[in-house]
Amino acid sequence: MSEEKISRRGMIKKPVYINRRLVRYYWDRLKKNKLSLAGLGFIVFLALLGIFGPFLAADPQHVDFDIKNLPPLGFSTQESIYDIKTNTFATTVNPGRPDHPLGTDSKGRDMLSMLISGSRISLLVGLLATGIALFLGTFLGVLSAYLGGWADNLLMRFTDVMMTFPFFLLLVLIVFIFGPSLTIIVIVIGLTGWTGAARLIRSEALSLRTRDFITASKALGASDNRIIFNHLIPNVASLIIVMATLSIPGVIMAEAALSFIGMGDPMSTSWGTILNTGQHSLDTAWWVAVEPGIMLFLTVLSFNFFGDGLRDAFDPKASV
Amino acid sequence: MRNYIIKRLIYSIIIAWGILTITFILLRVGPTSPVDRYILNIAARGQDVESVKQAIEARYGLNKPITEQYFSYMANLLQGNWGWSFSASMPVLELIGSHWIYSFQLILLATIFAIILGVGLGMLAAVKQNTKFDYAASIFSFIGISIPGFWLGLMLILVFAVYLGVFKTYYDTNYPIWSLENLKQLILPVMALGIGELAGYVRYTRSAMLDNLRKEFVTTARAKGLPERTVIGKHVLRNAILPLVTIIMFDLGSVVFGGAYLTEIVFGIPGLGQVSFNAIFANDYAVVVAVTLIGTFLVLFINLATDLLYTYLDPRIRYE
Amino acid sequence: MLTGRLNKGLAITAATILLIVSLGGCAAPSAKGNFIEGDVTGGEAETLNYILAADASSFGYVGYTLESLATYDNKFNVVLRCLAKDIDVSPDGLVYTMTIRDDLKWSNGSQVTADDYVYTLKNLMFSDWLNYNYKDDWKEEVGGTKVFVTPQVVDNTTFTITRQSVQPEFIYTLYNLTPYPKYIAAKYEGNIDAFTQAKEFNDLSYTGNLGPYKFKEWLKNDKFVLERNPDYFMGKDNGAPYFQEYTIKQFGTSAVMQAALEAGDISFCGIEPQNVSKYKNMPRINVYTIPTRGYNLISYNERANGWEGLRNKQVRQAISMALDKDPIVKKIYLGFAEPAFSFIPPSSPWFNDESSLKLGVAPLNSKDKAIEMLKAAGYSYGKDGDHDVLLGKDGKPVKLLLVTTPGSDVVESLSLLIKQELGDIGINVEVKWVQWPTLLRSYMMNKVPGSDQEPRYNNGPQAVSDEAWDMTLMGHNTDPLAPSGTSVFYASDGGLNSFGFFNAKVDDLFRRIRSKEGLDKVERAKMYSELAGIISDEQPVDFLVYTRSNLGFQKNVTGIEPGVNIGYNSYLWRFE
Amino acid sequence: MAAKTILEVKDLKTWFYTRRGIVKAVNGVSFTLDEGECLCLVGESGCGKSVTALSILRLFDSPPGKIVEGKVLYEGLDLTTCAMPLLRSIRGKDIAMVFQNAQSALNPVFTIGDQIEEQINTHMPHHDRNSRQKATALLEEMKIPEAAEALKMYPHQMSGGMKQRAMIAMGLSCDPRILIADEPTTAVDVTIRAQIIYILQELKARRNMSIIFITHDLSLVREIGDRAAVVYAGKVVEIAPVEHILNKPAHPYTIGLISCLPDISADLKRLPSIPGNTPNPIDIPSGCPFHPRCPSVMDICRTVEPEMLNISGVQIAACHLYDANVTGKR
Repeated sequence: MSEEKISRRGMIKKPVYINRRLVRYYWDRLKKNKLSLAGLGFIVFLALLGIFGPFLAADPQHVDFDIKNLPPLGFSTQESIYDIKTNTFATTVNPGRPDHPLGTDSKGRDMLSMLISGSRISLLVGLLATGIALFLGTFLGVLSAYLGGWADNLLMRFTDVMMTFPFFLLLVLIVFIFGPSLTIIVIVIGLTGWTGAARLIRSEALSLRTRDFITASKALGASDNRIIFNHLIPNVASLIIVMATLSIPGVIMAEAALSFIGMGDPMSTSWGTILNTGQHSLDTAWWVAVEPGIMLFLTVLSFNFFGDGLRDAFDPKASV
Repeated sequence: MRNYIIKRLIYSIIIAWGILTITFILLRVGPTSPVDRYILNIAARGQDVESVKQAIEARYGLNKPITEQYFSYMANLLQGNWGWSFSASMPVLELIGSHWIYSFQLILLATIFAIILGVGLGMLAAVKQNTKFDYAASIFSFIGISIPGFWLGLMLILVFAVYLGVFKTYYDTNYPIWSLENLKQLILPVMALGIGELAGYVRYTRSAMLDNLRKEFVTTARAKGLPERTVIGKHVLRNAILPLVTIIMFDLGSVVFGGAYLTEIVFGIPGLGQVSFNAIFANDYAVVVAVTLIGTFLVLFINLATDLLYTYLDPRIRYE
Repeated sequence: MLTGRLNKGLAITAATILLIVSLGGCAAPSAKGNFIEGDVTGGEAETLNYILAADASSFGYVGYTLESLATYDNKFNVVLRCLAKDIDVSPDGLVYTMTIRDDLKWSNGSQVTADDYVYTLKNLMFSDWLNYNYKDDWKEEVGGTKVFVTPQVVDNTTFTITRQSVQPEFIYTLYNLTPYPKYIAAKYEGNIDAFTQAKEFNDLSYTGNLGPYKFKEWLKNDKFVLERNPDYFMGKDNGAPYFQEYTIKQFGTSAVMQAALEAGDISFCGIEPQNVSKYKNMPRINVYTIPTRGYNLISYNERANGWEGLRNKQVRQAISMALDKDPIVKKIYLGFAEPAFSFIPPSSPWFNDESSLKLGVAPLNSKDKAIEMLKAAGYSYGKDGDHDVLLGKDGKPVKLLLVTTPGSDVVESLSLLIKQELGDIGINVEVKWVQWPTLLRSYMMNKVPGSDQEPRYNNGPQAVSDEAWDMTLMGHNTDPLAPSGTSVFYASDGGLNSFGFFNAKVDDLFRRIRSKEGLDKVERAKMYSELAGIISDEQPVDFLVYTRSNLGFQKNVTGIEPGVNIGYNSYLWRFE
Repeated sequence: MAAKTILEVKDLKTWFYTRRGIVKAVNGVSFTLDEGECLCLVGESGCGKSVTALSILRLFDSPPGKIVEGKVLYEGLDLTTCAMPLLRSIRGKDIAMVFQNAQSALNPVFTIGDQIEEQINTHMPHHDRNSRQKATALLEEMKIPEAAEALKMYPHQMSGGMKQRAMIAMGLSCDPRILIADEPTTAVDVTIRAQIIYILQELKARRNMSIIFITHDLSLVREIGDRAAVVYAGKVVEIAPVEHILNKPAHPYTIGLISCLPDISADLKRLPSIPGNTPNPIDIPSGCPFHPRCPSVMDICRTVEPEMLNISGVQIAACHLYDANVTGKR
């Protein structure tokens, strides 16, 4: 009971995100969910890796064909080189090496460095595309709810069209036509991914619109802009944060899937592109397919854990 | 009710038309040409690339103005002529006709697998709330949601086909659709495709069941002396299923055009996903548009079916 | 299903054996089993109505049901198929006389006649409505315009083709000729849509006794299934072919395909270099290493939007010299390749090992020498940190852009290796991967700036592409019998001369090879040697390596003659 | 005349083990119910009367709820420990319940007919063919017009009063010997309430059925009850025939309740309150749980919990005021 009072008062007075008491309160709730904390921990770790990793790890683009297809530490592989003149093979045994603990790919690039570089790409794509999608979604959702009438109708019908579009097919189509670059991928995912957010924000905004404090603001002569930015947006902020956390894994997976089928940005090393090459060497270099998948899995899992905890923390009805 | 259906159908057709037009324009206005991929081959035969390109484009009517191509395509479509696939050299409908079953069986089995296991596990988890089983199911569902299906597919192939040799590494179309061998070779693809949905259903079922388990009518049902299996299996489930239906139907739409394609790629299943993506790379707009259109109608049909199913499942809902 | 089919095959075999025994005849091998060939998706054919096809696989698929006039064995000797005797060329090299067998039948039982061939040429391939993709093969330049050659029916089994100019390599085009049935094609003549969609052409139901197999089923991007043609004209005496079915199966990745070979699910597929030794050691599998017609090359952009140094032969030579071919062979192809110096592959009868300048192998693989040559060409070195870097004429470090397509491990590896090797002589290479359509449109197509030209791959010496580039990396292949087809790349008017190589001597040699002079095979060989010499000296491109391919067969498949044209006798292959 | 005792609740304790502590919702309730008698359980909301009702048939959520002590004897059978199948055969058949809010107590996705017939079919499997007739008859008995049509209706299609009557019809469908009605009139308006009370009175008379009527509304107690038990903080503090409770209440809490009643026929949503708050069931005051609010509180009340004292043979109350040992009076 008292919790709701706090949050409601907090919302009326100033935007949620700068209310320290509120942040403190949500943090306390979040802290009780251990899995969520673990998820947050991994995400922070990944972000640090993405930011500082390139200074610590070897250059992920450094090629050394002498050590290609090196297995992870503890495994060993064979390589045979054919002599066209004598029709014989010279076979060498390559055990995993401590300087490449996770092995190397078919070009002798260090898997560890590539995975670190991949974490940067994945997070970047996830954050940027989600950012675009949520910005658009929030904007259109609030607009739709606030304008009402035919404008609302039109916007929602447009949302329907976008929602019905076979998303992945559209993604492949556009990337095929405009060429695969991270920019295109981010923009396309962002421009197509806003529909869910728009709907949710709209319905939330609609329910808020009838709440007393908005009516009160209106009565006090607040302008529309003021109401939208000072009241509606802060009020849906928690919703947006939760949605962001829960949409990022989807975006990361979409980018990985796209790269996996060979439509990724060839100029950058993402987990999906590594997986793509790994798929072709499944029989000879399994680790190239296994390792990026594990990273992808752990990342998505972390975001899901964290997002879930966040949602519970923000939801006054959920018991903690 | 009838009016509602008619309204929805008209609305669906408008959405489908919109999607058709967007797809057509993307493919035909983009800079890519169906001749692109043959250029080196044409050159290797000592031909002038440009004249061959013109010959091919003239043959398929691709040299006409885009508006003319669009209107003639639309006119044909309205007469039930879905066009000719120049990349597969057969009528588009025939192409779809010979491939749809491979997607359909995969999606159908994966959906059944996900619904039965997912709803079952979710129910058990709800009934045994806060037991070890519940926690295990919850962790499992987080893992299932977070694991990229295409990567899981690769790992399943790696372990079960490459290393253990229990399954073939590829999908063999020589087995008749209705044979045990076919069912057996679908086990891995169905697992890879269904795991995400399954995990989602566990979560949604559990929470929907818990929501309804707390409702008063459950106490009423128990007070009536009904056996627990009737209370859970009939009274609670029937109410919990309402939100589930929306989610399952929505998932079905996204499975058709997301996961299924990736699964088809990984396991080499010649379904519609493969067909449409090969068509994209061949710039074969008739196929891409047709598959998109069919997919769109499918999604719209699923939406309508969801609504109608709802009126059946929830007597409180009536459409005007 | 698979076992069921095998059993059925065995049952038929048993019946055939009984029949033969009762006749007491000779011991012709019997047909059995389903031969499954593995292929990696992407190699799927486009159409069985092959006259419309632009890809290579379509001709390959149809080839199982429809023999051409002749083919070649592994040493490029002509092996007759539909021809009754070899093509007769008039002494002046202008009239070709073809005599076909008299036992060739269409599916309706009617004889395949010279008229069918002439009809195919005149009414289909030379027609305006059909727009045959390869009509240039059948044209010659007379008085500045391109005109078609003249086919003529002589009698039921004989027809001639008359040219106005001599083209010694035209005969190879003739050997590849296959006919369309006039009695069907006439129905669709003039209507391209009807012709394209004609059922008979798309299910190959007209092929009669013309091929070892008949079309059975085609599931796009999955399998192409043929069944034994008991009437095959080459099988009259020996009962060939010996497989009940022949299937071409598409796989998503070669890893999966090779695993299927290992498991015995398929009969034959290509083996990746890294797996060869493993598969060679398998008791049930034979791996044959054969030469191919393919090679990789780097082209140097000599147009105005490339680095100016690349317009200097000395610089091109220096760069090619710095690119040692040995590590390419060993590290990327694991030995299954040999250094390349010209566009003529070693398997070609026109290959001459002596004529080319062998840049990139000892002794011409010295990086120091390459640096000296660059300095001799007027370039100097400076310092960038502790690296020596080549400075351009403007005094800034040289940075070259290598543009290529992603998706192939070999191409990706090659470009990264090139970047590394050129780094050693102080040239900073930036590798840029773009998708194929982008490569074509933004880098290969060009036009004269400011003009209203349609972009083409070669719009003359003044034309440049939209985006600047310095090098591209590609895989090419040359027809070993008629290498002059590569003039599209190296002649001044070559339609794919996108890198802007203009050399009058080369143009002249290409012209002379395809003229009366070339009729004399010794002369032609000399001219090819000279051409290879000039091109290897001019280095418009750096030929990297000729590739070898490795083919894995189940050991119980016999009758194979490994070689560059390994499939030429595939109708005689059988299961032990 | 002494009617036969059909149900006896002895020192029943139902506690809920939550994260915040043990909620002692029912903390030692005892009463008896005679055949054909209507016993009212009266008390403020949260006092534990509803949980008591649920505890009789073990219908509370378990976990967290648990019967930690006491017995519920139905015809000598202890319902708190008997096997589940046996209990199930009693639920709805011998002892039926009618809930406060028919809107949420009826399953929204099944028709009224389905829900009534389901119960009949469960307990009288051989009734199959005429379960529909029986259901119709029941609705008619509840004075629902066009009963056959009403059976085909979904709860949301009915008015509040109809739903509540349908609910009662459902409770009666297997001719139970005891009907537990948990505030069946709270959610309906005055006229409907009168109807329902009338129906219950009639039923009791006609079927010789015992009723446990749970309410916070003393005016209803007068209309329907034979005896009344006043519940406070999970305990029965006074139990007596209705006229005793209303006219000469013994326990200070009962006195408080009665005095708060301005006009017994008025429709009140809530009882006018006695000063102070109802005790927190996690932290029930020591001694007499009412002592913090009691106008006549004594020292002993704060430490010693009073026992049930026989006041006038039929009137029993738990208050130290009536303990001769404590007060010296009487």
